Amino acid sequence: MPSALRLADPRVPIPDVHPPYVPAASAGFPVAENLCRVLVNAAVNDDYRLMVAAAPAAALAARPGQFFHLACPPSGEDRPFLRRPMSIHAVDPAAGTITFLYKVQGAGTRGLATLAPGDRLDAFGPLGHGFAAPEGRRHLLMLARGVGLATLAPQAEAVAAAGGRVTAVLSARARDLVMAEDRLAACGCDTLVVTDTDGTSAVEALRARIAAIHAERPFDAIVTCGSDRLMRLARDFARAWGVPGEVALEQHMACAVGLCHACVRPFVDAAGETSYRRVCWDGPVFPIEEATSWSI
Amino acid sequence: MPSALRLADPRVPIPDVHPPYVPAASAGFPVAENLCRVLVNAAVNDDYRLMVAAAPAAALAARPGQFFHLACPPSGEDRPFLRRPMSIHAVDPAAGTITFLYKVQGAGTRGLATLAPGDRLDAFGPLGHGFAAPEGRRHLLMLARGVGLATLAPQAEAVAAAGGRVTAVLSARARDLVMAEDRLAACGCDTLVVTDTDGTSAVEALRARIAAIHAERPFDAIVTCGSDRLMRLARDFARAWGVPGEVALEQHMACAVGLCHACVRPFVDAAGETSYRRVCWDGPVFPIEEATSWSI
Amino acid sequence: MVDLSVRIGSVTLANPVMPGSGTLAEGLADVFDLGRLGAIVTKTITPDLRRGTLPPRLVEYRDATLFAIGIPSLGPDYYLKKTVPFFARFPTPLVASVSADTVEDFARIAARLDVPEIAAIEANISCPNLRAHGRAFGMDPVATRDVITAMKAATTRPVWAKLTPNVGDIAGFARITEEAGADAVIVANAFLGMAIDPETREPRLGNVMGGLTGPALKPLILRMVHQCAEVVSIPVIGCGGISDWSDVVEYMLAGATATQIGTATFVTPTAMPRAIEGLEAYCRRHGITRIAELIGAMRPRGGVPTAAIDPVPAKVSA
Amino acid sequence: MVDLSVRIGSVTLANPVMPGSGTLAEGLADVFDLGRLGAIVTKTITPDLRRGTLPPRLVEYRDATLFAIGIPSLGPDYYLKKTVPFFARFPTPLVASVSADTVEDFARIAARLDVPEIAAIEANISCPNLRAHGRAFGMDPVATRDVITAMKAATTRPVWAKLTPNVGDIAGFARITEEAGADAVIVANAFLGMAIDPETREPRLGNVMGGLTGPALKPLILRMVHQCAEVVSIPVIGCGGISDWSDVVEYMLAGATATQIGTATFVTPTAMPRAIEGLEAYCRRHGITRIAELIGAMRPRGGVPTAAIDPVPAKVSA
Ligand SMILES: Cc1cc2nc3c(=O)[nH]c(=O)nc-3n(C[C@H](O)[C@H](O)[C@H](O)COP(=O)(O)OP(=O)(O)OC[C@H]3O[C@@H](n4cnc5c(N)ncnc54)[C@H](O)[C@@H]3O)c2cc1C
Ligand SMILES: Cc1cc2nc3c(=O)[nH]c(=O)nc-3n(C[C@H](O)[C@H](O)[C@H](O)COP(=O)(O)OP(=O)(O)OC[C@H]3O[C@@H](n4cnc5c(N)ncnc54)[C@H](O)[C@@H]3O)c2cc1C
Ligand SMILES: Cc1cc2nc3c(=O)[nH]c(=O)nc-3n(C[C@H](O)[C@H](O)[C@H](O)COP(=O)(O)O)c2cc1C
Ligand SMILES: Cc1cc2nc3c(=O)[nH]c(=O)nc-3n(C[C@H](O)[C@H](O)[C@H](O)COP(=O)(O)O)c2cc1C
Ligand code: FES
Ligand code: FES
Repeated sequence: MPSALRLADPRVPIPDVHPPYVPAASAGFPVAENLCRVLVNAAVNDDYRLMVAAAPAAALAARPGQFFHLACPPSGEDRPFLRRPMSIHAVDPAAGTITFLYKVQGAGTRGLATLAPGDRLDAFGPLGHGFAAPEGRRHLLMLARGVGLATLAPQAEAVAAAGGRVTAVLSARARDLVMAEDRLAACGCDTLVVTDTDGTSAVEALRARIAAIHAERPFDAIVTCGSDRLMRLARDFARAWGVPGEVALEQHMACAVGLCHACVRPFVDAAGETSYRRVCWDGPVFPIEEATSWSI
Repeated sequence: MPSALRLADPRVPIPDVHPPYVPAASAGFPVAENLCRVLVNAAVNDDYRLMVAAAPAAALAARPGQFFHLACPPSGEDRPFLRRPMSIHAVDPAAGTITFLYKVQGAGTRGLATLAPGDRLDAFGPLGHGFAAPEGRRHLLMLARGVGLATLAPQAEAVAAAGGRVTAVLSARARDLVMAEDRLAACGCDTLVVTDTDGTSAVEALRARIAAIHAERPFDAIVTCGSDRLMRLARDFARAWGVPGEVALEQHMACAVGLCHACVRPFVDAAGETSYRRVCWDGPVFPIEEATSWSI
Repeated sequence: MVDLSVRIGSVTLANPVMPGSGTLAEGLADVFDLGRLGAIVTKTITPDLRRGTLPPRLVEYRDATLFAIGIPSLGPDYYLKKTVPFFARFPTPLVASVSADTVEDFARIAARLDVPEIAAIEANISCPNLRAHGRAFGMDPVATRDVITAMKAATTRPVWAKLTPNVGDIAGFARITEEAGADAVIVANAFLGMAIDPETREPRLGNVMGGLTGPALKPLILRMVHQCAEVVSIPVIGCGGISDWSDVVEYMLAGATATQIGTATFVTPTAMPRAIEGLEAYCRRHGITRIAELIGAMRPRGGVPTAAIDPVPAKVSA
Repeated sequence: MVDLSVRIGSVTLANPVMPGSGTLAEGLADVFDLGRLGAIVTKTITPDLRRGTLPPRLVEYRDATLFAIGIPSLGPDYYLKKTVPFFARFPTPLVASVSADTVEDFARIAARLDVPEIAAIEANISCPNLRAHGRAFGMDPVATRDVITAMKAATTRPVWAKLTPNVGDIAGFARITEEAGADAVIVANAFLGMAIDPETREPRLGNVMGGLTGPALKPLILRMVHQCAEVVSIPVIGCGGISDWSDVVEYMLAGATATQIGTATFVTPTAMPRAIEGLEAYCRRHGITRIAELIGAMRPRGGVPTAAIDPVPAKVSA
């Protein structure tokens, strides 16, 4: 957690610009429009921002791989209408906070970037099916690129906390775009930073390095997010080694709770049959075997 | 001018959130989308706010009774779509500023209220036909209520500056809602504050008081804005005394330059014929004789 | 106590708020008590199994969204075995929505769903994505009549006809469905729209065309509801761009007996229970004891627009 | 240099941007050089004098506006004596828009405007406010044909037919006007809408119903333009929800030869010159030398949506 956390005090009540409205009919349900208060919302590098928010209890039940559907404020010429999905990057039940790591892409994320400490954040969730339980994993291979890190870091942390070993491959365009390296190292993960700049992120080079690690200390599970190349590589390994692989997928969403079927991606099963599954409801974490692409 | 003016320095360049775009085809035309910079935007009492903005030269040509059509930013749940018309409350060509005095009513004015010093204000104008030239007026009767003051004050000031005498009746619900009294007094106007609270704003009481002033020092022109009751009273006087009366009308607007005919009000001419005239283009200042109502 | 109930023929709803077909599913039961709704309307099913349209299925557009989902359908067997029992746990009337490629298939699926757990069957004759260029049953008066007539003959359940707004004379279509025996008419499904990316020159939707929904379209559908309510005596259910209680009131004043909320649930997942609570507060505030009083209760404009003040001069005292 | 010119039959426009009728008047000449426009289109006039509808005439609604202006018209004499000379000072083609209550009057006013200063006459057969419940000429195929036929017979000026979007099969209407001899078809006028104030229960517009315009409706009209362009060979002029150059490009890709901008001018008075400059920049950026290349140049979606990565396992080295 960055020291900026101290900027705002979570005990200060959320300013009631729009008084929080909790319909009686929705009290006590697992998925809620959580009214959070932004504590930190700061750039971590040229591409990404980290947002920490004080959140109600319902939100703090989020598990690694789950996500929230965030209401994004208007800004400039932008009037984002639908919410935007964001993986949970960290949950701290003790501090009462949830954290997102996000890249500013378009209208919605530009709006999120304008939120200041003290502002309200409407985070609908927690949503979706996260990663398999971390317990019992002996050695997890994590293959993350770019925004994939936001999604995978909490699972790596959870496996480490449950006593498993984690090798986290962090792939990025350049060294200074690598994020969460310290956080992963701090919880005992072995981190392997590879970049386009120095050529180490090339798939075949990576394939050889990981195979060597596997030869020494076999992996018994793989998680990946953030790149089609890494997803293919992860699937190759999962098949070759006979271990479960999981991928967290992305797709633009409307409802985020399985109502609208807008967020489907094609999957191809063992028999070669293509089907559409909802990223929000059937995922966003899927068995790597059947996924066809990470994002459009 | 309030001392708050010193809060921001007009020489600081306008932040280029959206770089000002000036189509070549519109350079040098009298009516422009003026990109202004907010210097002050502060509450003057429970109902009204005063906004001072640094403005380009085209805007500084505004005359009393003219108005600008302001782009209002979104705020909270509000997404004002069309611009909102606001009378020019003061123009200071030396300081390079224009001033508005406005009441927060709905989506648009709620948005205006969120503008902070340094923010951009897109003020389209100057627009409309203002009051008759102040020169040569010997004694102007100004009948203002509420927001009418915003519109009338610059004309009173102009008449006073041109050597005329001004009696300014300032009508309000309560004493602390009276505005610009000092400004009017400072430029030599006689101010007469009447309120609902103490009953002095009642039409018949007012009629008698004004008649008495007229008997002593005859009025040769009347301007009014802000209330149907005052408009009727002003018309009665104009007819009785045979002096010109002008009223500044309001109507919701779309284009503000006479294109759309959305802003019409009914007028009844001497022959009893009703016609619709565009408040933005044929007014907003009209001969009091034919106007039928000040606002809906 | 405010009586929020309304009647759609033989079906009494506890309140006039229900979801638009295709905008409610099991997932919403995790968010609020679906038992609070006036009715539960499920996604359209077809007799055959369908995957739905090619992604991308969604474009956000100002206060509207353009969707091309198609009808991903698991068919009536799955519906009766899984969907009906899931929603049967709620005390709320369950409304099934159906579509098909032929009049006979419309009748067949209506017969198949003639079970007591289903309170009414919605005929989605208006889905714009199934046929080339969006021409649907609902754009053809004869096909519209035939579908409703065949369904009424095939089932004992009330049949609600969901009209398409992509017609010139919606009131005419409402009348046709009433004459064919429909128990209610839903006005309306989504408008057919399209978007192209200027940079790639490609359509933004996998299906090229899709349904435009959301608050921006409310004035259009409201006008249609008003036109329909003036010519039919069966209940009109308003559907299009409803975000909150005030929109529900507006539709009822225009002549709707009940309303369906679609896209708003995507923006505010609790939009429906919020609307219900808001309606109750509105009624209290206005001293309305039975919400049904609002149906068609629009008033003529009261203002006296010309001569709001007397243009004839009053006697001047001074 | 980019060639921005497009041809509408015998009329060449310097660029594909012009105002929608009723959204330009003399006042805009104070704001920018009207000579920059592709054409100047004036507010609809009628043979008789009209005051227009009762205020309020305007409701703002999300990214749309609901207007009921009617046709405040000073008649053809005033038009020829005052309006034409005012706009004749610009080198830009002047397009007159006309409407009337009968086919004969449409012909009569078209004959009256058969003067060289007028480059084309727009037939506003679609204005939704003139008749009860918005039923207009343009909603009736026979009346549509008759109006265009009669106008063509009465004038030597090109006749552009402005369609109403309040129909089911807009492409059918486009074909009818082409067959009747129209030189271009404008797609489309405003959608008929309505709004009620829940607090007063009164309609928000003096006229109860009005035209819904603005960006929120762009996907609907774009779809209609595409449908029309597929079936007629006369130029289609797109009109509806255009805010900037990218919307113009989108309409041209969908099949429009030119475009009209309405409500956007109210929000951004320089919207039209901005769009023209933006179009030039777009063409430069994409290496387009003649903007006319964009007309109907939508591409099929290129993506390979299934199996974007090979579902067959690659040989694994490790
Ligand atoms: C489960 C999940 C978890 C996620 N977690 C994270 C996270 O932790 N951090 C993070 O940075 N991002 C995350 N994302 C991605 C994030 O949701 C998007 O970046 C965000 O929604 C973009 O919104 P925007 O308004 O800023 O950009 P948009 O304006 O929506 O557009 C961004 C880009 O997507 C394209 N696009 C828009 N609509 C579509 C469509 N229908 N189909 C295909 N492309 C489209 C646009 O052209 C543009 O290039 C996650 C997504 C999902 C589904
Ligand atoms: C020339 C001119 C000069 C003005 N000068 C000033 C000024 O100096 N200071 C000032 O405070 N105000 C001034 N006004 C009034 C100001 O423009 C309005 O208060 C403002 O537009 C309200 O916008 P809003 O979005 O805040 O409120 P809105 O949301 O637009 O609504 C405010 C109120 O008006 C009602 N309303 C909305 N639309 C209509 C309609 N079409 N017809 C009738 N009623 C409607 C609403 O119901 C609401 O009660 C002026 C108006 C004009 C025409
Ligand atoms: C994602 C989505 C899926 C829909 N699916 C269906 C459907 O299966 N059957 C149907 O009759 N209408 C369907 N609709 C239309 C809605 O029920 C409703 O008529 C429409 O969305 C207009 O209401 P709204 O503006 O409140 O969204 C769908 C709408 C959306 C947005
Ligand atoms: C205030 C107003 C007045 C209009 N008057 C006319 C008119 O007189 N004749 C006409 O054919 N269309 C008229 N229209 C329709 C516009 O020309 C245009 O078709 C419509 O506004 C859709 O375009 P937009 O979304 O860009 O506004 C008017 C529209 C508005 C908003
Ligand atoms: S976003 Fe609606 S089903 Fe996934
Ligand atoms: S606001 Fe358009 S004519 Fe006045």
